[in-house]
Amino acid sequence: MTSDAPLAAASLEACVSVQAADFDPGAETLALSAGRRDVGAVATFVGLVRADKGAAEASEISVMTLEHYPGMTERSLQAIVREAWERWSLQGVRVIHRFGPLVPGERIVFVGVASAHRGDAFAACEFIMDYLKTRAPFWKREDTPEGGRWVDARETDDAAAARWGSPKVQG
Amino acid sequence: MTSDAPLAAASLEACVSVQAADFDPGAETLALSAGRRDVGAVATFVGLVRADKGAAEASEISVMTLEHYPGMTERSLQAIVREAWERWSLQGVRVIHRFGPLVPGERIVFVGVASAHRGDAFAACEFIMDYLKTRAPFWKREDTPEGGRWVDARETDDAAAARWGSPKVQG
Amino acid sequence: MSVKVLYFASLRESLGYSHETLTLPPTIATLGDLRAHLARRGGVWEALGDGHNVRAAINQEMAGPDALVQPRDEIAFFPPVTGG
Amino acid sequence: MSVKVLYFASLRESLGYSHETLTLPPTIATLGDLRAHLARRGGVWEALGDGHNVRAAINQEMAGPDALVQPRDEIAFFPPVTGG
Repeated sequence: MTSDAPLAAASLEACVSVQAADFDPGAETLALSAGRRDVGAVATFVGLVRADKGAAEASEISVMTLEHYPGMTERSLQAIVREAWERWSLQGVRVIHRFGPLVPGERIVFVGVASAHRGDAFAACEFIMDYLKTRAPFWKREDTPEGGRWVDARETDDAAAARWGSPKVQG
Repeated sequence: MTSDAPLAAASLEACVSVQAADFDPGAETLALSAGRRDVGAVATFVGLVRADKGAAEASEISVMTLEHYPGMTERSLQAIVREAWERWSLQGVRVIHRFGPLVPGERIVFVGVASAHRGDAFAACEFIMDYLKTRAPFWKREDTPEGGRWVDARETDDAAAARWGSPKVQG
Repeated sequence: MSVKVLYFASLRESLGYSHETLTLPPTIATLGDLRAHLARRGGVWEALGDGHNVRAAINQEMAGPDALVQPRDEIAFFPPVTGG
Repeated sequence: MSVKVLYFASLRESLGYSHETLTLPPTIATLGDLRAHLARRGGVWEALGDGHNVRAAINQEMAGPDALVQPRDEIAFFPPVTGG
């Protein structure tokens, strides 16, 4: 797939995975440039479960459980990737998001973007994360020894998504 | 090392490598969060040699050779990392830059940043790349079947570095 | 008309179930109408009423209160998302 | 005073060598003075003169034309960097 080619629906589906299983960020990063001579930049992001929830919390979380909306999750991630593909000159995108129970230190999400130039790769990678945070139907529940609670949405995430301007992706 | 700890000189030296050998971006990415429960975000960048130099060129490059200034290269990369560490709340940084002859498809540079939050990780990773591009003493020479030439510095790289404001790192 | 309604996360937990099939009275034309209809059940269902931070999707696309509800739609209600 | 001077990349290639040890006349106080001194060699050395895009470092730190040159300094001249 070159940066000028339209993004086929099959490619869009292939580049998004929603799964309970862990993933290998190293293998995913390598796959974005493997066998290619036109990729100049690969930007990646890995999000992980943190134990430390700040001074306001009584104790560290023991388990974080991610609920999602099967079907809509994949569709929304594909829409986010399609929009990134339209906004920047990209050569490859990979998005993996896990669901189910995760313990601190475990990986939650991977976003990797390949492009000829670093500006496009960085911008698209950060854009996908910002939109994913505010548009993809995932919900986090944190359990501590004292009990569980659902994580509130953060205004800073809405602000981060808003700086990319008016989306075609609905939210 | 926590985000509140001062950055020891030994840590600064350990996180910068200038080498002829290839590196494993997957292993480097994993190392930034391995065994930790406080890292929420790992942003990485891999730069690679591209064969395609655009329509203005007669033919694809066969070899790109990176010359550098031993000693100053390490110092300048360490200064860039120190500045990133002062600007953002970071938990780990890794910079690897290769020198010597490289063929299209080969990796040139790795920058990885770990932080509690994605905003810091993305910003610091991009900052380090922008500063490295305009401050670290590396020079690229491209050889094609028709002959070789030194790559000109790009104004877009100066502009990318300038958007981070006045540096403490001299340039 | 009949629609399928799904609930997620804290909303699913407080309501006590994750989905239902509803036969709607003809007065319900929009997503906003449906939210008000469900909120009138009272008790925990008031969480779906006006002023509560509940998002919605129709057929797996985010939708606002003016979106039209059609027969056999899959309609979902959920709190603001917190993935990533 | 005596200083070590290094040349890199296209500058090294066009000058034909990578380093030299120079004994400087007492009139040379700054990096700008040294550049002008070297440019006066003529020919390929004019690449070091005013208006040419050459950067410099003293003891492995970037330095401008007003920076003072001290005995035993390591001074480097090179084109704008192109790494990454």
